[in-house]
Amino acid sequence: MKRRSIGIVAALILVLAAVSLALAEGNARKGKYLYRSKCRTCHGSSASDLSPNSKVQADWKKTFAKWEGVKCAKEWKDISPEDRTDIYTYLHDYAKDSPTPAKCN
Amino acid sequence: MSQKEATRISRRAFLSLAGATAGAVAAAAVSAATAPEARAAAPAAAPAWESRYSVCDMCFNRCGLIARVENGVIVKLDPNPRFTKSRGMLCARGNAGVAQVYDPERLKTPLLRVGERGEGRWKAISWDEALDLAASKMKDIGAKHTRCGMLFSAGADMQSGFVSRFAEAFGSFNVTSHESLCLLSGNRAFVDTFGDVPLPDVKNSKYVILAGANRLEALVTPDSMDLVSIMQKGAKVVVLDPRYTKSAALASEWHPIRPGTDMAFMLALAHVIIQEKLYDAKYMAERTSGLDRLAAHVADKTPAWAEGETGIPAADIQRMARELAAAAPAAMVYPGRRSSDYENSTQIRRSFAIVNALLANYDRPGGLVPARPAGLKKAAPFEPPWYDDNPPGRVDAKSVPLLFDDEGSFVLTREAVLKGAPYPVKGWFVYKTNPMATAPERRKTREMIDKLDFMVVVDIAMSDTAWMADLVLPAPSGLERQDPVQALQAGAEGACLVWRDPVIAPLHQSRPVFDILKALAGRLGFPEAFDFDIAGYRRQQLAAFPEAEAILKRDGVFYPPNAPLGGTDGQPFKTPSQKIELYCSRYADLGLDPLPVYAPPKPSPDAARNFRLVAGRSACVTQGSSTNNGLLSEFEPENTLWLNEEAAGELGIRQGDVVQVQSPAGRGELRALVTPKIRKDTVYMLSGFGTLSGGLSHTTGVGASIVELLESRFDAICGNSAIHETYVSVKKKGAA
Amino acid sequence: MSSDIRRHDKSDILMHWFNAGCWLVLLVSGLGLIKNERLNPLGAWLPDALRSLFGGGSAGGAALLVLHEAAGVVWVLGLAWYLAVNARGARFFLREVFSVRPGDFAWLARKMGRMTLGVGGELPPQGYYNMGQKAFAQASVLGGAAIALTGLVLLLSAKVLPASATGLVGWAVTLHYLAVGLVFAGLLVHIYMAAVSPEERPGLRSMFTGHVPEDYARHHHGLWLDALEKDALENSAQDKDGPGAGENG
Amino acid sequence: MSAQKLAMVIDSARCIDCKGCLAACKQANHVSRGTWRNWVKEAAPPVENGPGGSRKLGRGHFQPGACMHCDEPTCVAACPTGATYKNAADGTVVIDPRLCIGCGNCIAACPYGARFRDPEKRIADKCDYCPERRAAGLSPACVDTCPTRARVFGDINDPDSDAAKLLAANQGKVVRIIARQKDTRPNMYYIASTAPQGWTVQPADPLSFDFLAGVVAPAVRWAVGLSGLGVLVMLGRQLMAGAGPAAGPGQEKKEDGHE
Repeated sequence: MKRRSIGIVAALILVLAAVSLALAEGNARKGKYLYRSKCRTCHGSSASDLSPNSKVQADWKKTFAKWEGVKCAKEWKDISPEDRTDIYTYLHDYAKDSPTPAKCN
Repeated sequence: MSQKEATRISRRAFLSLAGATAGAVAAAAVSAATAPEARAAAPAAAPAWESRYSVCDMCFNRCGLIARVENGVIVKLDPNPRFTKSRGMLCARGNAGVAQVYDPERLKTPLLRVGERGEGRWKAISWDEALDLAASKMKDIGAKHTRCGMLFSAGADMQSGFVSRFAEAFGSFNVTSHESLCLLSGNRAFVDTFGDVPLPDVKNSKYVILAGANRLEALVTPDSMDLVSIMQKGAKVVVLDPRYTKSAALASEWHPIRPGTDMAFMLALAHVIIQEKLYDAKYMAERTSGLDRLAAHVADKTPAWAEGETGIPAADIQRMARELAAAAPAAMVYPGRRSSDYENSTQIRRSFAIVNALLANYDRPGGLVPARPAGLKKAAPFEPPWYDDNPPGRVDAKSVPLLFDDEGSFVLTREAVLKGAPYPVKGWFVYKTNPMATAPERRKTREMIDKLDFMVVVDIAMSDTAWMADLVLPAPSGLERQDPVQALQAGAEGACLVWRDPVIAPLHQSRPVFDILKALAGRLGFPEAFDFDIAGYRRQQLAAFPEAEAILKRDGVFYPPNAPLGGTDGQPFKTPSQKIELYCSRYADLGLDPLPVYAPPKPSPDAARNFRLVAGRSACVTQGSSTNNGLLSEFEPENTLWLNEEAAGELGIRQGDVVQVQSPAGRGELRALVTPKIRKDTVYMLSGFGTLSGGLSHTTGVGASIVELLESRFDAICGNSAIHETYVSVKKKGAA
Repeated sequence: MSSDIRRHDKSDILMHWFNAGCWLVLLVSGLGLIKNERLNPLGAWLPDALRSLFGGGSAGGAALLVLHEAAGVVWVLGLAWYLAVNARGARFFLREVFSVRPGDFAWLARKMGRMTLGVGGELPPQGYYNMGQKAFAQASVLGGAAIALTGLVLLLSAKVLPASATGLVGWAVTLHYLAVGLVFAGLLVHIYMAAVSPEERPGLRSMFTGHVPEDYARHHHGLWLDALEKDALENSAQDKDGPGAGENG
Repeated sequence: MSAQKLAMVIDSARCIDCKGCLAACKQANHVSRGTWRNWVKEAAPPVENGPGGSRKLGRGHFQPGACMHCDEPTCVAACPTGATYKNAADGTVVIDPRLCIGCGNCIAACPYGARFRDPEKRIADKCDYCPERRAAGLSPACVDTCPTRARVFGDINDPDSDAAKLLAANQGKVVRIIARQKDTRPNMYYIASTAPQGWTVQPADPLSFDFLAGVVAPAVRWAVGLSGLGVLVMLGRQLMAGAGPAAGPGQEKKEDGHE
């Protein structure tokens, strides 16, 4: 009995620690706002249609690790690092293989 | 003597029946004209009605229907034969849609509370007053408590999406849906196993295990109809349920499983399938991950072990595992819908998902099939604002490891509002959902409402939730509305599209929630978020199908081109490993059990509370939303407590006695239904009775409220309400 | 010959023919409403024929029922009106009809014997009504009351009475049928005696004129005439009881 | 060609007791609260041996039904006005609401309990296979709405109808529910299974109707007959005695002498 409750506490601590592993650190909600205002202006109309669902988490991670290489790197320069983290968090946390995939229709 | 007579009659009746067998077909050829009293009646005239398509609004299934309208009055609702998702049917509730429209107790005007909460004193006010008031209260709350100080809750409705849109435009993250009181545990488990929530293709299945799903009473189209059809064609349907439901009665096999032990059954199935190598080894290697770990995990989960847990004989479990595997991939453990049973429901449903994975039935006829894209376009895009003063997330965020961000958890949101932490929530906008009657521990919902500065409810009737509000706004029924296009999924047949046009003008002063939200958006300074009408919205939704509008008008339903099954073959699953995760790596990362670990159901902490209370459905009512319906209340006039006959005998309770039921959450009094149709350790009652509202004459003061009794437990992983965790005591009223 | 004696006043005459007319309509329409193998008095052709006269099939039956109900209401209201405007006459009528004298039964037996078989003894003298008339009138009054009451039940059945009233309605049907049947049996004799049999010609005439010849009165209603003459001698004033009895022609 | 014979063929094994047919019927036919034109009966589930000597309920069965539109309807025989009759055109047993006087004879006369007196319409009511809907080319409401297609309807004299096809496909398996007390030759056909059984009742005439048909009607016939006979005899004597007015009054005159 006692061992079990210790187990639960341990699990809870692990959970709190692990959330950061599964989810990125920025503010996904602000990221969604920023993504819509800064990226969606082109992506979906003049540029390729992009949404979190377009890639798996690993791909988003790769993309953002080397963002200087993307086609629209010129536009990315105007985005502050904090904002970029938020956008990354949004795209990553709602990626195709995320725990909460963004819904399509 | 009369009893003797009756026995004799039935025996004789049986004999004449047997005799009739041979004669019946011959008799069919005899002309009626030989009857002596026969005369011809004048042929009846066809009714002078107009027929208009709509979509049923009596539950979430959205069955296509044809409204027969005479002189502006709906006289009958008939099924739309072109609507194949429902197999062209309309159930008792659908038929009772007319009674809902013309319910004399419908809300007629905006009402402002003038007495104490729950006292029932209201003042009719104009729409302008009502909207001005709501807008100014919401503005005040936003200014004082940040925009997230407003909570938005919407039920399953074709306009509910507009409520979420409004919340986003207003700036609040706090949206809850009915789903967290219903099915999210199952969704969680399947997303974490398959990467999506597949649908059962019952129609083509040869073997279906319904574990707890009462699909012949809790109707889901087309699954319920298809279950009957496939059984007639020789498919096997196994029901596990502590209650002899109608599904149990008609199933090929029924096992009165000990409540809370479904996972033991599933692990034993997995044990047999793996032990006897009844799976498709190539498929498992290519498409799944973690088979070895699963095999080790279930190595000791033998049928004999499971028999001890579930009460189902080991030989039966072994046989079912073999039968299931033999029928695979046209076989399934039905994923279920209402899945909010236990605190470990996500893990229980994971065990369902794992057995399905072992059957290699994903995207196969008769198995579990992915929802097919319906091709609807996003309509009326807008730029939601950002408020830097807002808190970082939902009020219930991070209270469990894997909350669905769009749905949240009502139970956990309620806890947060009660605590005022992590931040205060002081306003509540409710559309067509009724937590006072659907969320466990009604007392707590009541206390939550007391914490609020302002609560507005938009609904068609004075629900218990509306009864507690400050402002109540009358909505029209689905039949009086124009609604956007919605995609519906029907197993292997894929998606179909429906919309609604009003079949009659809105009654009384009712206004659709879209109009209400649009008016509020204007008053609150973000009219651009609702700068469209529904007709235009629908045109944008259907941009990919220029022919759809005409077809929807002609047929009441539009079938977009659907890809055949098997389209996901070779495609990665939307999981971190890109495979079906028998072993859930995400859970491992989060410190959760990566394989479902069985724990026997917790015994009652109180010896006096020796019955587990389970919830369930009748095919005649949709929880609390239709028990007050004038027609349906004839089928379910009151709820009773199902009590096993042996247990009743021990308690001295006879048929129809009023019993007192008590739990830590509350108490209730209702009549006992003494029956062999339930296990001795379990009691059951229907929801939707024992209401509080003065606008529900068929249910207020009638029966007992299940949410008064249920404790507010929740799923440890996704926060879904866990409604089978409550033990109750039962005694005859007046007994010591 | 002798002078006429006043026997019926205008309301009596009106009432008689009103009653007769209603009976005709009600009987015919009523016959058209009975349609059942075990009840049809003359076979199914009769209701079928009547229904076809009234529009055929169900519609004809329905029309007959409406007519029957309307006529029934008119009939009951007419009787009620008569009771109200000529209460004295009604009282006289009822007293006369229900007062049976010792010789009456002998009269009836002998009369029936004489009329049918041609045998029977001397007929004792009769009052304002003879026993045959009295018997038919009694049946008409009692039967009429039963018909009116049961008819009212049937009229209200599908309009007012609750679902539990089927027992009452069923018995109303039975009694309605019985009462009409019995009165109708008497009616045949009444019509024969009054309209066909030559001996009652003056009686038939009096149902139009109100008067009977003194001879006729003496022969047929001797006791009545005796009483009239006695009254006239005693107070040579108007008789208080007999309707118009004092107005000797 | 012979007239239609409308009938219902019920595959009761498909019935899930969802009560869709009951609700549809009520709505289509304005049947008053508390009364029903159709039904679903539930068979008491068999008790079987479960694990460890326990008892377990076996396979259940539901039986949809309604007026069986019999070929020898006891209700028709009991109706005093012909309001209830067999429609020669389509074989249905119908009620003419305009002729029904609410006597209730037909209710007791039905062995299936298919009839009731509607508390609001105050007359006998029962299933009529929705004639208005049929006129509009639709199935009866219960059939149209049935989620599992347990109720099938059609003209069984027409081999192309759904009902006739279902009958033909199940030849030898078709049963009817026949009251022990009286075979009214019902036109409701069940495929294979009809549990529960033994629920039919003795078709009985109310005492008032038995008395009417058995005692009153013959008595009235006798009374009217006798009276008619008497009139005929009197008429005969009158005619035989000669056309002159002498006969009758002459006799009367003799009596005058008495006075």
